Parts: sequence; C-alpha cells; structure tokens
Amino acid sequence: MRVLYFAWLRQKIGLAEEEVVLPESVRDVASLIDFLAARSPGHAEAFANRAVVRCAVNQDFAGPDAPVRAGDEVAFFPPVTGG
Amino acid sequence: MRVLYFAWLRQKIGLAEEEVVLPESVRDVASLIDFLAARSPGHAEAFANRAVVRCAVNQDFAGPDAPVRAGDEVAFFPPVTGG
Amino acid sequence: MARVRVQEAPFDVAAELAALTAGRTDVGGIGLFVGTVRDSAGGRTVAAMTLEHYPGMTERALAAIVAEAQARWPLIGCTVIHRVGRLTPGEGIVLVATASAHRQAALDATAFLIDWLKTRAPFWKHEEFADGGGQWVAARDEDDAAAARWVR
Amino acid sequence: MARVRVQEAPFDVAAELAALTAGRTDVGGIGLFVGTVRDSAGGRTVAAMTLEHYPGMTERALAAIVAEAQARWPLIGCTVIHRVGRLTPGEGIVLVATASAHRQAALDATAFLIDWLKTRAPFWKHEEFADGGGQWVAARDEDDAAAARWVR
Repeated sequence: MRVLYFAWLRQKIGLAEEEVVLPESVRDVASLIDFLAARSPGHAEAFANRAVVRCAVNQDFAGPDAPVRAGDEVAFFPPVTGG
Repeated sequence: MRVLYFAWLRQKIGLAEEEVVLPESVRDVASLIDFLAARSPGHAEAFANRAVVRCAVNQDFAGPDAPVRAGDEVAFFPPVTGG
Repeated sequence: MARVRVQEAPFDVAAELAALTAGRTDVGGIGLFVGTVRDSAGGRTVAAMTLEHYPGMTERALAAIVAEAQARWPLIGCTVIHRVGRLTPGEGIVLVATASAHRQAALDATAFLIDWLKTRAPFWKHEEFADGGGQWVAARDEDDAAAARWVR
Repeated sequence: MARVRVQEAPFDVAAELAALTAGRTDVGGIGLFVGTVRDSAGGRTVAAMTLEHYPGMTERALAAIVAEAQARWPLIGCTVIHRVGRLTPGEGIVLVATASAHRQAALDATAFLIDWLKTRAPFWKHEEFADGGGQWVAARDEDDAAAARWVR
C-alpha cells in the first residue's frame, strides 16, 4: 500500500510517502492508523491526536470505518486550509 | 418649481423638464401630480397609473405625502431598472 | 477608499481591481460583480440597450449605497461604476468591487451593493429589439426581494 | 464551460474574465472572488505563505466542486484557479469566477465555490513570519459554518 502524508503530518513523520505491507489486522482506516502510529516516534506524534487527522482512500475523503486494501493509495493530512 | 421627467414619463409628456408655477392647491407630491396631469393629454397619460410612478424631491425619493414648495426640484420617473 | 462613477465609456475591470487594492497588503478577499447586456429578453433578440440616469441624484444615490456598505462591512476598498448611454450585447453595464481583510465581508458587500443599486439608484433601461421597436424594461419583483434581504 | 487549474504561476484576472465570457452575448452577470495573501495573522507580520496540495486528488476535488455548482446553477462559464508554492503578501492565492444569464446565479455560485473549496479541496497553508518561525494555518470553524450553508 502507498501511504502519503501532507502538511504537518509529513513534517512530523519526515516522509512524504512510504510503501507499507499490511498485516492481517489492518482492515480499515482506524486500524491502519494504529499500525502506522507504531512505526516510529514521528509517526506516533503525527497520529497522537486523531481528531485533527483527515484521511483519503484512493483520493476520496474517508472516515475511520472506511475499508482499506493492499493496492490502495491512502493519504493522511490535517483539515484543509486552502482558498 | 423645476419638474423633471425620465424614461417613459419623459417620452409621454414630450419634455425632459419644465418650470411650473404652483397654485395654492399644491402642497404635496399627490396634489402636484393632480395639477401636472391636467396640463396636457401627454401629462394625463404619463400620470394615468400612479402606482408605477416614482418621485424624488430635491433628489431624494419621496412618497405622495411628501411636501413640495416653489423652489424645489421635483422629478418623476418609473421604478428604477439599472444594474 | 470608495470610488463611484457614472460614465459613458467602457470600464477596464483589471485597472479597477488594481486600483482597488493598490499599495495594500492587508487585503484577504476581493469580490467583483459585472452586469452585462444580454442578447435576448422575453424571447426577442436585443440589438442594444440605452441606460438613462438622473444626473446629480444618481451619483448621490450611489454614494449613499456605498456609504451604507462601508458602515456594514470593514471594507478596505469599494468601487461602483455604472455606464449610461447606448450599449450593445456583451458590453459591461455596471461594475461593483470590494476588498476586505475577510472573504465573507467582500462577498456579502458585493451582493449588497448590486442588490441595492438595482432598486435604489435612478437608472432606467430601454431595450431596442433586432426586429424593430423597443421597450422600457419593467422593474422586477425578484429585484425587490433580493434588496429586501438587506433591509434592517 | 468549466476550467479548473492548480498552478504555481500567478493568474491574470482580466485574461480569465475574458476567457470566461469569450464569444458569448447571453451573459447577464459575472461574479468573481479573488483570495489574496494578507500581511498579518494573529498580530504577527506574515513574510510569506506556502501552499501545499495533493496532486491528483486536489484537481479531482476541484472538478467535483465545479460540477456541483454547475448542477445547482445555470452557469455559462465557471473558472477555478488555485495557486501552490510560496506566495508573498498581496499575491493572489485563488480565483473563482462564474458567468450566468442571471445575476443571482453568478453571485451565489461564486460564494458557493469559494466556501466549498475552503473546506473540501486538499490545500494546506504554511505561514512564515517576519520575526522568524512559521506555522501551519489551522482550519477555522467559520469556514465550516460558511460551507454548511450550502449543504442540502
């Protein structure tokens, strides 16, 4: 799975993207965050407050219950502030 | 008194403006219209439907009860359609 | 700063927007509305439109509308230009532009200015049709309704 | 016709408005909003702002917002341009423009587009302050409230 990070999530994690191999336990966005948060202190810090983390699965906004699979492109970022 | 006409009131009356000497009976916009409507068939036609005639006294919108005096500039016109 | 003009000449939108914000870096949002001459009305082809106004009162009415907008919203700049004379389809009739630190103020003030101008500024439109003849444009109830939203 | 672009280069408002209505004489009203970089935020002087986006998703999100506007209002033209990269105070960040036969459609569609873009298009702003340091701009409740007006 390709995972992308934007804005301060990218800065805290220190990566704009990474390839991850999903364990069996990861079925949805919430369990993917559990898995990613354990990868490094930067990941843990980025995902510390999940209320301010937004997600997109295959470039559509997705909530914590949205399913994720190996071939998906999943992105994490703060609430948007364009315009 | 200087009386101005705009849009179709100007066309029906055939004048853009005229100087009128007010009789005693003219105290307000409504009685001024009574007086002006009697001046010519064009005036009568212009003022036939008072619901679609608007008035300004000294360049401020004025209703039928607004007082008018000899030195005023009074204008009659249809509802505005700019913009 | 407010600028109000009634003129026969076309207006230059880019120049007006540049003047609206010239030298200012505290602007966060710019709102603009331009009204243009449509080529049809009531199913008939419009060849031209002539705008008549009441010199003196029209400028006063526009200044009063702009002053009201400035009282209601924190505007950094505000421009209203209305053309008079004979215009053909596609030409600009009216330009309203506002600049503010905040987007909502610019958007709301722009809508307010055009809504109030349409019902409170003395201008009258006469349409010439391509098939001959012409008519004075009638005031529309929906313009009154749009303006009434801002009454308070 | 809709045009959506994400670009580093500045946009030319006059050229965009000309393209919006090119060859059309059935336009009655044009609405425009331009968002610009302000020189201060929270009492601190802003030296620059960097806009980040999600290539691919951002363009899709903008196209979806434009499609929604076209479904809701009878638009003759619709343009959304959003810049990315490093911008300084006074520079344009976003341009939204609509053209319609009717003024209210152009005004409402313009407000809708900027309100929804602000809450639904993946862009993130990072401010650099003149006194050093910087911060990611936080999402604002009032932007959510503005966008919520259009939910139906």
